[in-house]
Amino acid sequence: MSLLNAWKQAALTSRSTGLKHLITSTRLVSSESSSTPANKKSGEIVTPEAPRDVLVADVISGAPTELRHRPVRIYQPTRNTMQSGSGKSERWRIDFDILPGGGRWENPLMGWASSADYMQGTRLSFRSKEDAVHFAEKQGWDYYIQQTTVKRIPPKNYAENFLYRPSKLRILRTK
Amino acid sequence: MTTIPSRLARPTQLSASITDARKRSIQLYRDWYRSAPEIVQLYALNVSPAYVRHCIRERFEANRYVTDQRAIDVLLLKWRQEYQETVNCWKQRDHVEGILLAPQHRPQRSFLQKFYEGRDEDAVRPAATGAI
Amino acid sequence: MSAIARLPKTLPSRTYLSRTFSSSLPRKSDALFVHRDTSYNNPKIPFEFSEENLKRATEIISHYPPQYKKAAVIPLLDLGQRQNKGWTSISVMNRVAKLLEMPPMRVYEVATFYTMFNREPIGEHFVQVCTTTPCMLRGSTDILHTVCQHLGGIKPGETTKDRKFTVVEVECQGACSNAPMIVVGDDFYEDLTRETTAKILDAFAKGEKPKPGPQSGRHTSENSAGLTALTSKPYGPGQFCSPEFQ
Amino acid sequence: MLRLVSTASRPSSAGRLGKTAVPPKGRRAFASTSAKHADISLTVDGKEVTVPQGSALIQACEAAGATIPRFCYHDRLAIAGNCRMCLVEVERSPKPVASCAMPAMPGSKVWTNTPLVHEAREGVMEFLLANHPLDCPICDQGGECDLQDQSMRYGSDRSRFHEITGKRAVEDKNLGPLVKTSMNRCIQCTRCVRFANEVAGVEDLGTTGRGNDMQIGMYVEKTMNSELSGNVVDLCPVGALTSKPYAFHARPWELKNTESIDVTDAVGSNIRVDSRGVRVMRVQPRTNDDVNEEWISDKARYAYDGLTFQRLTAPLIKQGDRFVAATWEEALSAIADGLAKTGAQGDEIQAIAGHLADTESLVALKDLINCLGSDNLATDQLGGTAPPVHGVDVRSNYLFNPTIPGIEQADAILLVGTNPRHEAAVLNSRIRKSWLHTTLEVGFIGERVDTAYGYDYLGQDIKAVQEFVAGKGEFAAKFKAAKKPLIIIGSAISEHPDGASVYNQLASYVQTHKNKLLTPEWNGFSVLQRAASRSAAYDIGFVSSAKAAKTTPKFIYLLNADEVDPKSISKDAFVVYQGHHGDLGAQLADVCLPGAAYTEKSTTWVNTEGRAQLGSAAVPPPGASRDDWKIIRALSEVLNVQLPYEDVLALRDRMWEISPTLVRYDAVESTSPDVALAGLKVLVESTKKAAFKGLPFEKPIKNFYMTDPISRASVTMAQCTRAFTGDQESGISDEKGLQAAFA
Repeated sequence: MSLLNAWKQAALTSRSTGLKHLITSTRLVSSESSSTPANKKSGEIVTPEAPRDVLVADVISGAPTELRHRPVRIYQPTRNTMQSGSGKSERWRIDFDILPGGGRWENPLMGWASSADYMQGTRLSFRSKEDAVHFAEKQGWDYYIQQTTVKRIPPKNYAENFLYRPSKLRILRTK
Repeated sequence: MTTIPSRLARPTQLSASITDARKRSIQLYRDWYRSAPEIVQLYALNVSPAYVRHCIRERFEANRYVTDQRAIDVLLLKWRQEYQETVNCWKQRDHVEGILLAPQHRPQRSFLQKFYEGRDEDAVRPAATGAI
Repeated sequence: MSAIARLPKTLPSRTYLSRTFSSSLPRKSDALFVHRDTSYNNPKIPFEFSEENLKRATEIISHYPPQYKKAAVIPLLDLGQRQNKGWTSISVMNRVAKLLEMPPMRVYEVATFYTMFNREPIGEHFVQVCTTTPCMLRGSTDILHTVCQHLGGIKPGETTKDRKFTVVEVECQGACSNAPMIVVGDDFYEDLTRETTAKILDAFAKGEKPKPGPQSGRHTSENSAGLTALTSKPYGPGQFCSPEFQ
Repeated sequence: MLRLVSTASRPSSAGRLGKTAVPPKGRRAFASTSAKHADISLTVDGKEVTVPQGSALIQACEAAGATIPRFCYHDRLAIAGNCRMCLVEVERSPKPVASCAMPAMPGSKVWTNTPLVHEAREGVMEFLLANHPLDCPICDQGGECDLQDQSMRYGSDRSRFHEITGKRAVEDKNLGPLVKTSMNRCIQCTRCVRFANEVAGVEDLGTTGRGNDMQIGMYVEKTMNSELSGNVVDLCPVGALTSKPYAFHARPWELKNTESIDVTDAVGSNIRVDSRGVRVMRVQPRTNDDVNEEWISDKARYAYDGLTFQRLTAPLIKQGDRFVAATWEEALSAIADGLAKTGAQGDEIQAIAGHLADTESLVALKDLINCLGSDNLATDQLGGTAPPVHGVDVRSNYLFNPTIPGIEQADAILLVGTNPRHEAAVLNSRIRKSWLHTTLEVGFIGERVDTAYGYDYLGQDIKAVQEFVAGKGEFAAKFKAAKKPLIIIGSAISEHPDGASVYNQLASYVQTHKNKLLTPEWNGFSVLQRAASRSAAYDIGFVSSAKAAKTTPKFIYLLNADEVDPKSISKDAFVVYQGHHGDLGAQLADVCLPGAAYTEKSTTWVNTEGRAQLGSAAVPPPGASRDDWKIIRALSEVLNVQLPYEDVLALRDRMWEISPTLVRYDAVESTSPDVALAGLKVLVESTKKAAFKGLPFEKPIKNFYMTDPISRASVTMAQCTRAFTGDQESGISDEKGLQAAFA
């Protein structure tokens, strides 16, 4: 981690103040992410995660340097409301914001969408947030973690349909 | 022009320490530096050896702050390979001119220029738009 | 399904010019479970409970806790149906909904669920022929045939042209020991034969009301061949008891 | 963008619906199943789980990570128990058990994946498929259909059962221009019926008939008139109810999903924009229990087709009486020339922020106007040029303080001059939910409307407010007795001539009853905004000073402002319009600058609670349109007052400087009671002398379906307007209408 930051701080000294904030916040986010998941039960033995060794992959990957300046979003896609299955919503996903300028246009001949953005179709998915963060850090991408929303479903009971209510009924239940 | 495949080949090597890595990178740089005139001659480039050296220097400077020894090893390997390919004339002229000696820095453009052009910010310039 | 076969079909017939894609035949429901505005059945036709019925309705509603007024929906719909010449028009349903402070749809749900609510006009005499297994074994098919023929060759679910009779097939009415049977209005006519059926219908046609119950001379559902048990005089009090109780 | 999102400030779990209506007296003992506090534990598939008592078995199974197939059960609807797909095996139960209708029992052993369960579900599936048409290839649900999904596992490839007479055929219903029906596909799960009945509050949908002939519909010919009707499309587990505007347009697997934020109202509903190529194909809700649960309004869902019509795609300069397309360079210099020509100085330069302005561009515009020496910043509403009555110094004076999930805790709500049903449809469904399940009492002051829940009508003008404050009337007494009372003031009140005195009355009421209305746990004073940009505008102080408000502007910059009164703009003023649609604002302009719509930019939106959320771009802006803040930044350079930010991150740093809440995404930071009280004090002081005329409060939204340039350009919304806001006279339908029903 410190390695990465040292490199970043040095390499990007020329950038604007905005980026300094950015780096700090990146560090903050990732340090937070390394804490243990909150929903562990108290009885369980929590093994601390092994410190992740971040290899600076972007200097040796040969990926264009432009990529380094494109913030990625790390998030857990929400369940598709059209379906009751929760598929795809357990994984963490990294994707890139579209480019307003050269992102997509309609091909004048066929009407298909063309794109100058080689990352527009890229969508990476990871088992955990930590994996995603690790990958983004390794690639030197600035990232933004979108928090997962907490689902709050009250206990439900079939018998509630038939509960006697002493005051005026506010709903007439049906099937 | 025929070459011996093993010419300039080096076995893969892991640096023992950061000092070792430093020594090896200086050695690599020195090799590149010394063969600059040869590269110019070999590919009949229309530039001076000093320019080649300048470009090489730029490439090395870009990675000056890499401190991860594993990354340095990979970089050393890659650039050693590159060196071998270049000096053995396994490349075409375009590879050398267009990639190795291509200028790294784009001209600075003001916000307004970029805005008028309708391109995205420099940092996120899509490669295929072809704009420099 | 035969029970709800009584409603005349109002679906306009469509001619399909194009080839249909599905290979299996679509099966349309016998009865229409949506309301279509017609000249005789639309929400603009007013319906109001008569004073006497309103009194009865209030009485029925008072049986239930005030917040559960909705429980009175079935008796009230029945009341409305009786007042509205034997059928429950959309106006009747709306009136009941208003009276019970229910959303109208909750009343429609009830009215369409129960087959005894007729949602299309019926004739003066509503003839329901039971064709469930016990009646069928005793010849209800014949009875149904007789009824239909006797009323001028109408089919089950149809009304005679003079709008005097509507015939429908129904499921078991619980009078199996006197099978076959028909229900006209609220009365059961049991132990039918072709002849007695015709007689009953004739009587209704003339405006008379034949005596309900078994038409075979039976009193109730006793053995038609005479009793085989309990033939002797029942013993009186004290008989067969110890002398001190005699 | 890369700002740390604090989880600590999230409101903890609010309103459990478990606390059903339990009035103090006359409660029968056997109805006490609603007291749910203890946890119970049971074993699901050999795994021990602990769930709150009173949970359904299906919830326990889910908690154990077992996936239970279901059609009728839905997390946010009442349990019906009619599809029988969720059968599981319970130890010592002779038959499989429908897990949704069965309460979880302590110590029971449940298996969800045994041969018995599998066979039972296969049987159910076979019956469901017996009458289900095999039209997946032409069905819009294909690819995201529960029946399709589950038949992959539980369906057999052929049926042992055939109706001799053919498959059941059910006539399609006409539910209006939004929901397309194909009733043959219906499996009678009644999710739509329950949704309409419970959530939407339109009790028109029901089931008619019985048995095999049962069908879903309205019985009478009627359209489903609800501002939430689009959600039944999501709920339908099969393709019986599908989206009409989206019909046959795309398949789910072709779409790129972008998670974003809705801007058609101030709730900031979380949405997912599904796009293909450069077009937005549909908008889906995204579950977020803190904001919109699982619903979005029809406007949010269906107004997207307005994004393709009447767009401004190139900068336009007015020459004579027509617009001529120009380059950006020409347009920006035309503005510079125009500004110079009018000679506008200081406060004569005015900026008006519209409903759909994003926070980034608001900040940039405010900075620009301030740099030009003006303080004349207005919001696009009636009287928006004057400083707002509630002031903007304290956030709690203009935000929805108890937060949206907090509504479920309120036990008395007073609505003043607002119709939440149209101003914040999703929020309204929360009030209805609470009204249904608790003993919530609602009071209403304003123009009478159908709110989908019952209310005590107190009056329609300030007199009613005064009487309420004085404690007269039944509702005032109920409100006083309430534990967590809530006052919701509509955004239209601050536009009303009597607004100042209404605020005065209510703020002093809150002050006197602060032990209940303003405690560390509860802030019962709230303002319901209706425009997506308004909270952000107030947060950054996008309001004019009293002095500036009196100046007649000579140079007017309309940022997405389309509600402005053309008469208020003087003839010689130079008007610049920046926005994405050629709506009213563009007609008034001398120069039009094409901006990006909300699906085309990744920007910050602050909702009525003060919750900052980050939208993201799904498709690129059309033509020569640019990100809004970049336009302002570029203009600033042309006007020689260069703004100090070059990229969006630097701009967000500037936002951070103005108010850190603007970049603390997804979190609501509540105002402390002391600060809120101080704010109220200022409010009371400043409005002390306010006079009132006693004019009735009118609802600000006359037509729910058309409130902003996007929805006004939308064909679907136009159809809705025709279908739902016209007269709904039901009478004898002609033959034509009858035919239409069959089509």
